[in-house]
Amino acid sequence: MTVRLAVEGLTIRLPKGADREYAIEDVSLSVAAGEILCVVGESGSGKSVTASAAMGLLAPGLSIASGAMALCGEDLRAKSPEEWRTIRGRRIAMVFQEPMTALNPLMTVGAQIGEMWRVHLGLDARETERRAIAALREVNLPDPEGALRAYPHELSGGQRQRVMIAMALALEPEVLICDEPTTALDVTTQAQVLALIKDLQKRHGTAVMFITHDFGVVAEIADRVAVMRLGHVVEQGTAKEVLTEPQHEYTRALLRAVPGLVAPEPRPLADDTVLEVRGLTKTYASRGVFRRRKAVKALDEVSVALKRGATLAIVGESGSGKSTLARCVVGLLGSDGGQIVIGGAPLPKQRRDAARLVQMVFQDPYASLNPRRRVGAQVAQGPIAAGTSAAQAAAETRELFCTVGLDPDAVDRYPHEFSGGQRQRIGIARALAMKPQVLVADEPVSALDVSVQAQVLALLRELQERLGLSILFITHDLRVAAQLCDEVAVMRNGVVEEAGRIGEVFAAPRSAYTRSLIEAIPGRALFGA
Amino acid sequence: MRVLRLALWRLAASLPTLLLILVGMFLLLQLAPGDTVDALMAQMGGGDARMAEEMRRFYGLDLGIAARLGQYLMRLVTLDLGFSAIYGKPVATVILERLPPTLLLMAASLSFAFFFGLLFGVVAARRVNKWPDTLISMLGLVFYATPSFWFGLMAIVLFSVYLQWLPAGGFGDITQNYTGFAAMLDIARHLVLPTLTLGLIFLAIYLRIMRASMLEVLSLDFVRTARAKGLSETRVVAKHVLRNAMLPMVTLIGLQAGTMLGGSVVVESVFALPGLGRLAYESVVQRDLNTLLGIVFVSALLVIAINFVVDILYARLDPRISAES
Amino acid sequence: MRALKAYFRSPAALVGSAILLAVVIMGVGASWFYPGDPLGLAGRPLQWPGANPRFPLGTDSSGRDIAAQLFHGARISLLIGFVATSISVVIGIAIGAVAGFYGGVTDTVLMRVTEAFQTLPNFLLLLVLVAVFGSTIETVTVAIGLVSWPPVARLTRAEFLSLRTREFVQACRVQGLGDVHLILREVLPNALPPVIVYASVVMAVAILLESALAFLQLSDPNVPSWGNLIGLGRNVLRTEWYVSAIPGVAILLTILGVSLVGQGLNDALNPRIASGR
Amino acid sequence: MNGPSRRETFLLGAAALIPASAVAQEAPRRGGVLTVHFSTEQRILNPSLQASTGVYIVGGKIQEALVDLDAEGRPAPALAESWESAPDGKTHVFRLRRGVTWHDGKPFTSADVQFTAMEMWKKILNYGTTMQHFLTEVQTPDPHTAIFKYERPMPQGLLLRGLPDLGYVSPKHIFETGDIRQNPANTAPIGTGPFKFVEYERGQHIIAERNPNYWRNGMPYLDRVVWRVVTDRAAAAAQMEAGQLLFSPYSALSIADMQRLGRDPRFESTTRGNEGNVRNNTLEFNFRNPVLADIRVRKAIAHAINVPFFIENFLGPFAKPGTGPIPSVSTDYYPGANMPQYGYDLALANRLLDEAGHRRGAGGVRFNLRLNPAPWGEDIQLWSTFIQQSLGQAGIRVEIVRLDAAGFLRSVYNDWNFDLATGWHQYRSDPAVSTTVWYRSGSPRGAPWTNQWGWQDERIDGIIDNAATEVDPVKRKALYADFVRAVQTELPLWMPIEQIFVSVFNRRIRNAGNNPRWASSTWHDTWLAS
Repeated sequence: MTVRLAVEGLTIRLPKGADREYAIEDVSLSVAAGEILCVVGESGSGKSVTASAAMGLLAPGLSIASGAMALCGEDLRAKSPEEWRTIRGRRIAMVFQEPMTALNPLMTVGAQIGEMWRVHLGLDARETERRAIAALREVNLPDPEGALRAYPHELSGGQRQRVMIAMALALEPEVLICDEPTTALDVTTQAQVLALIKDLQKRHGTAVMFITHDFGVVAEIADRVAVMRLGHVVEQGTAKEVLTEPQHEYTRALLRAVPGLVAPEPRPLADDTVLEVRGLTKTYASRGVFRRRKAVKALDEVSVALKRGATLAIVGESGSGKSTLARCVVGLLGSDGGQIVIGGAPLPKQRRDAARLVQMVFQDPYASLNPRRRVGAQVAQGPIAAGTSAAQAAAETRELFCTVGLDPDAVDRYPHEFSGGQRQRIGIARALAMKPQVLVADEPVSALDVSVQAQVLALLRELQERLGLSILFITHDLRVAAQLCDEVAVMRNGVVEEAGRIGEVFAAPRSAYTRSLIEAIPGRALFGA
Repeated sequence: MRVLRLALWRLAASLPTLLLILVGMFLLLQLAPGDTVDALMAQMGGGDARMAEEMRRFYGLDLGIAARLGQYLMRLVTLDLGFSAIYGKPVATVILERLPPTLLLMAASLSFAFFFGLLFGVVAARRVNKWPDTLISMLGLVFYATPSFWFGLMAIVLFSVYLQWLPAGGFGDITQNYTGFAAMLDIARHLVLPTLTLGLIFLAIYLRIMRASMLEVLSLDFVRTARAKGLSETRVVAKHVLRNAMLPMVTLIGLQAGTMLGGSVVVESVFALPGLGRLAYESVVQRDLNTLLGIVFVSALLVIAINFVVDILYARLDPRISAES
Repeated sequence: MRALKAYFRSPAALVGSAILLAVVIMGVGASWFYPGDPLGLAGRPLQWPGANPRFPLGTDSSGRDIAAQLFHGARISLLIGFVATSISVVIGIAIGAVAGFYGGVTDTVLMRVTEAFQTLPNFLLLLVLVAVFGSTIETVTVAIGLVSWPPVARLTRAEFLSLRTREFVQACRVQGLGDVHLILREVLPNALPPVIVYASVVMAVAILLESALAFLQLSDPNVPSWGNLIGLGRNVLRTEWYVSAIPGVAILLTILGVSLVGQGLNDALNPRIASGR
Repeated sequence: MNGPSRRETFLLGAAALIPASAVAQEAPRRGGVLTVHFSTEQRILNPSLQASTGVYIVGGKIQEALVDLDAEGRPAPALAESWESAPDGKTHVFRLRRGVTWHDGKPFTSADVQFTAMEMWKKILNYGTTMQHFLTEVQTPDPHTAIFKYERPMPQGLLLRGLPDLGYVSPKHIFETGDIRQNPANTAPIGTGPFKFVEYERGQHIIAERNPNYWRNGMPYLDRVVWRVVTDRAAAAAQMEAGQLLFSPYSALSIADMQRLGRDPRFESTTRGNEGNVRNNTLEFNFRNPVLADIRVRKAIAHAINVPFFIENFLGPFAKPGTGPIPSVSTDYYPGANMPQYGYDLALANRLLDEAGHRRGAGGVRFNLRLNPAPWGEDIQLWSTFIQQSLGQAGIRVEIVRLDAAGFLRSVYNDWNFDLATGWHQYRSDPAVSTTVWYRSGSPRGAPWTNQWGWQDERIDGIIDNAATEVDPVKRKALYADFVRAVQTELPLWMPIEQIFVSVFNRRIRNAGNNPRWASSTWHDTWLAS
């Protein structure tokens, strides 16, 4: 096998004033023809910077301090911008993470793909179109002719990523760099896209450098793996070696943090139901005299029940209605039909009354705290509004900070002084401060790095034990659900597909949809057990 | 068909706004000291009280406010803007006579500001933080800070008084009976300075917006995609960035149509252009209620029309919009 | 603190602050530099700058010292700028906040009103207001404030619309906090930075509007406003053009200063743009 | 081309009209377009309905009056060839010119005069309604005789001096149907004059062309007259210099430009030809303010203002100190300068104010006054600023209240909401037409340019009434001298500056300014040098 892309001792300097001097330091990697190299690491590990450097598209401010890059033996660092232009797209292509924003919204798909042949080969319109259709067909896009005339917003995320892949492979590049290409996709779509990449790579013999943070994905497609941490490659080897016999402690920790799909032993559950959702219906309809939009049923007669002291997972892909359900339960959204009963009584309309019954932990640790107010005040304000004296609320807040594993003195700091995991702990403290009967957690760990995710999950588990919390846990990640929850309800298009004890559902799914979800989990072969 | 429906919808949606403006303006003007007859007396240079009283009766100023407002709105339904006391003609005629210079001036200024704003904005963004950017941004700031009437006056001093290149004012040289192309050329010569004067601040605004918008778009993912495709910078900018970056500018045109119309009051006054802005000023001073309300009506329609055109333009530029409606 | 440091790193902000400071010093120190009535008869009218050492910037067509008017005018321009801006920002924020926060019918009604104000050319409305309520400096200032709030309202509304669905606002709702708390404590502080930046635009526009009014001889003749001076100078433009030119430069510099400060604020409060990429 | 003999006959006549003018030596050139500065847009152009210079500038070329003024300012025949009056002053007979036709071809007759006098002058025309208030009928014994009958004696001098401005005739056949005010001929006038109306583009221009059937044979010389609407003074001056305008009447340019263009050999800035249009800058006191009702305060104010300084430095050569409400150019009624006058004496002013009990308070201020200046005329603005500056020195703080025309008239003449006001008093040939109404009590509220000051003096009212109906010119003059002495003593208002309107001509215009109201006159003998 010939080495296509080789990176030797690459060091990239960050602009002045950054938190460290180098984005990556002494990184050496190589990808050979017909090989997939997975570069894996958590946020800030420098994996994306490495990819950009290999494309010659470093962000302004970043500069290569030392090291070498070669494409099939040609020194890439010596290339002029003009030469780089002929290499990019033609010999090294790239697929980016966000399919929603990576395509020009104002250009048809056909025009964007066609540019590849027009610019690099100077082909005419007809030939370009012929090739574009073929390329779209190759990435299994339904109705390739129609897709050519479509604008990106008319395609789904998975379809757009297919378009991106078709575009990247248009000129049969020697090297394909994929920067987290499936992170933004639903799990079933992700499985399809991964399969597609692997398949195409096999067929074309492309050398693929695949950037990801997800060991599941690594297990799914990698031939070789490089693990990065804070700008350094800490471990490199074949997929099998790294995944099964990790040498570096960091790799081991990361692998440990990947949740398994098998649920722990079921706990005995109380009979008492603390939250009952009965036939809840929510329709998003558009208003306006002339503009008609289709009404979307986000929730269609949804009924679920949460037992006291238990954790109920609501799982499903995007658009399944799980977040709508969560928002209805805490009263942020009104419903169009059905009932929400907490502790035997309907959810009160008054915000202040509902606050004592149900609280919520939000998804985004950065957006869920007001950046301009001290975190302690944000936790204490709920109890104060409910009538607790300021002094007592302050004392309780400090206690809560201890409970969630934060320094009680941190109450006087501002959100930006905390890491993502710490902020999520503050979010949990804020919810607990109201001493609610039900805690709704809406994807509380999905925005976190895997190691932090494990810590937060551990905290939730501990709190659940200690405080006997009843939790409605919304997630798209079945493995996370399996680790934490007692029961599960699988949702799809606003309907509950199936529900039950989580171990039973995951071990023997009754619904085909549940089964497809489980099958789509990347790295199931490795981490399933 | 869809465009027509959109137009009707626009108009229907702006009817309450229009009504609000007209009624508000009508009531506001009732509070003004003095009425049309006072202004007429001033124009005549004298007259006695009996005459004034008769004139008030003649112009219907002896009726109550509610009655007059009712009358006005009733007439408006039949698209009758009424009769101008000061000009002695139907308001519609007066306004129609004054509309062309203003429309020409606005169109010229808008084109000037848009074209050069676009050009300078792109150049500045392409050379961000280098000397062309610094120079252009500086110029933009200075243009923005220049009071338009003052610029007009100084331009007159320089170009009309000292250099004698361009006429100091007016809409055309009527002593020469120009026709056809010569007449157009003559009007164009008269419009050079007013266009610059009115367009300057908008040039500055567009330039700034275009630069910021370019920088914004240049940082977007799809530009990275385009670069990763190996496109030349020129092609990246021309094919991918420009159209996206123009969207905020197009929006701005609609938002600032009213401001521009307001600016033409001053510019027309500086250059003695017989336009709508000047007419507005005169009818405020003359308390010519009908004419003023007519102008308000027409300029509101104009703003609505411009916004409508901008909407269509926007929809043409951005397929996401057309898909939505 | 962080923002302040970022602010003073921007050269635009430094230059702008320096210009504004100079104008402020002119305005505040006007009575000290030029005691006595700046509108009083100082000497023979229309003396060119430099022609008479007593009047370094010459005299206007009413025989008043242009330098004295320039200094006292700084005070007027800044006063009008600040007061009119405050009025329009307060109105704009109030309307924008309520409309953006509550949405629905409230939003529709308020936005119709805003739209009405925006559809009507603001200078036209200003003319009418001044014609109706007179042209004392107070009414002119209030009128300018009254015609320049709609963009502030729109901006505030847009910020509120995007902020009210943010998770931290929802978290407060879930905590049972009232709307007043949500608007004033949670959303407003976060919506404010762009509005503050925009206030510099409003201030520039306010100064320009007053000078345009004065130019049309519709502003208060009892105050030494720069616009008044330009308007007076118009009568002698062809020969004694300096009467108009000098205050025009003063307006230009002041607005330049305000804009630069605004840009500096923007750079400081909106770090995403600041890096320049 | 016309025969030389005919031209020579004209030249003799023209030479008689123009005293001491070298211009008259040249032979008039036919043709050419005279472009005229038109600074205030007019609602109507019919001088039978509206008496104002803005209308005369245009309408005066298209329509004609019964009587005109000759070069010396004496009444001269126009549409009326001759006139005689009964001794009691109640009957005035006008013999009308024969062979005159309207622009639409219809003959001009006494019926037109009768109709215009009764329906327009007496009912609608400003100032006309005052002058013709006691006109009872106009008899028309034949098509060329009009006999005016008055209820009270009408001095012939008053009538003849009034008619050049207030005696324009309109065609009866055009106006007799429908509402006179709404008649389209008001904006597209039809007359008997040397020029025929062509078009009026609002905001742009008015065009009139030569009337080939004009009754003065061979006239006019000009092909066209074009009035360009230029509201901006500076722009107008620029167009004068560029040759786009040839004539700017009635002080429509800025004072600076009028002086500047006067120094340019291409132009002439002059008061010549405007002797019939004199104005005073006024200072009006509101007697409802007790401070101003005190004559010591009024006198102090007058003494505190250095009028000669103001004229010298601000108005230049076109103005002179006024000596009273009847200006010095009014040869028939000017009583001379030996009337009570108020020279600049700041010390005296301060003393008078002290005496009146107005001691200086904080900041040296005795009391505050609001001053409403009329919004027309650059000189009014300068004058009001100068008043503010001057009174400030006497310890009176003046706040200028800036209002537009409608607001000014309403607040001063209707709402009486002012302390001081200043504007123009325009003298129109006879004090009874334009001047005494400023002083006569009993004017209904809301009538502009009348006594709305709250001032009342029965003796002066008596003089005014007697003078208006006094038929004997000598007695009349004496009565007006009494009037001036009285009002200069009591000072209900002050007219300290006398200004003749200024015309700026391009020197290509010949026979310019050859009568006292030239800008308003017919221009039948005006021609353009090449």
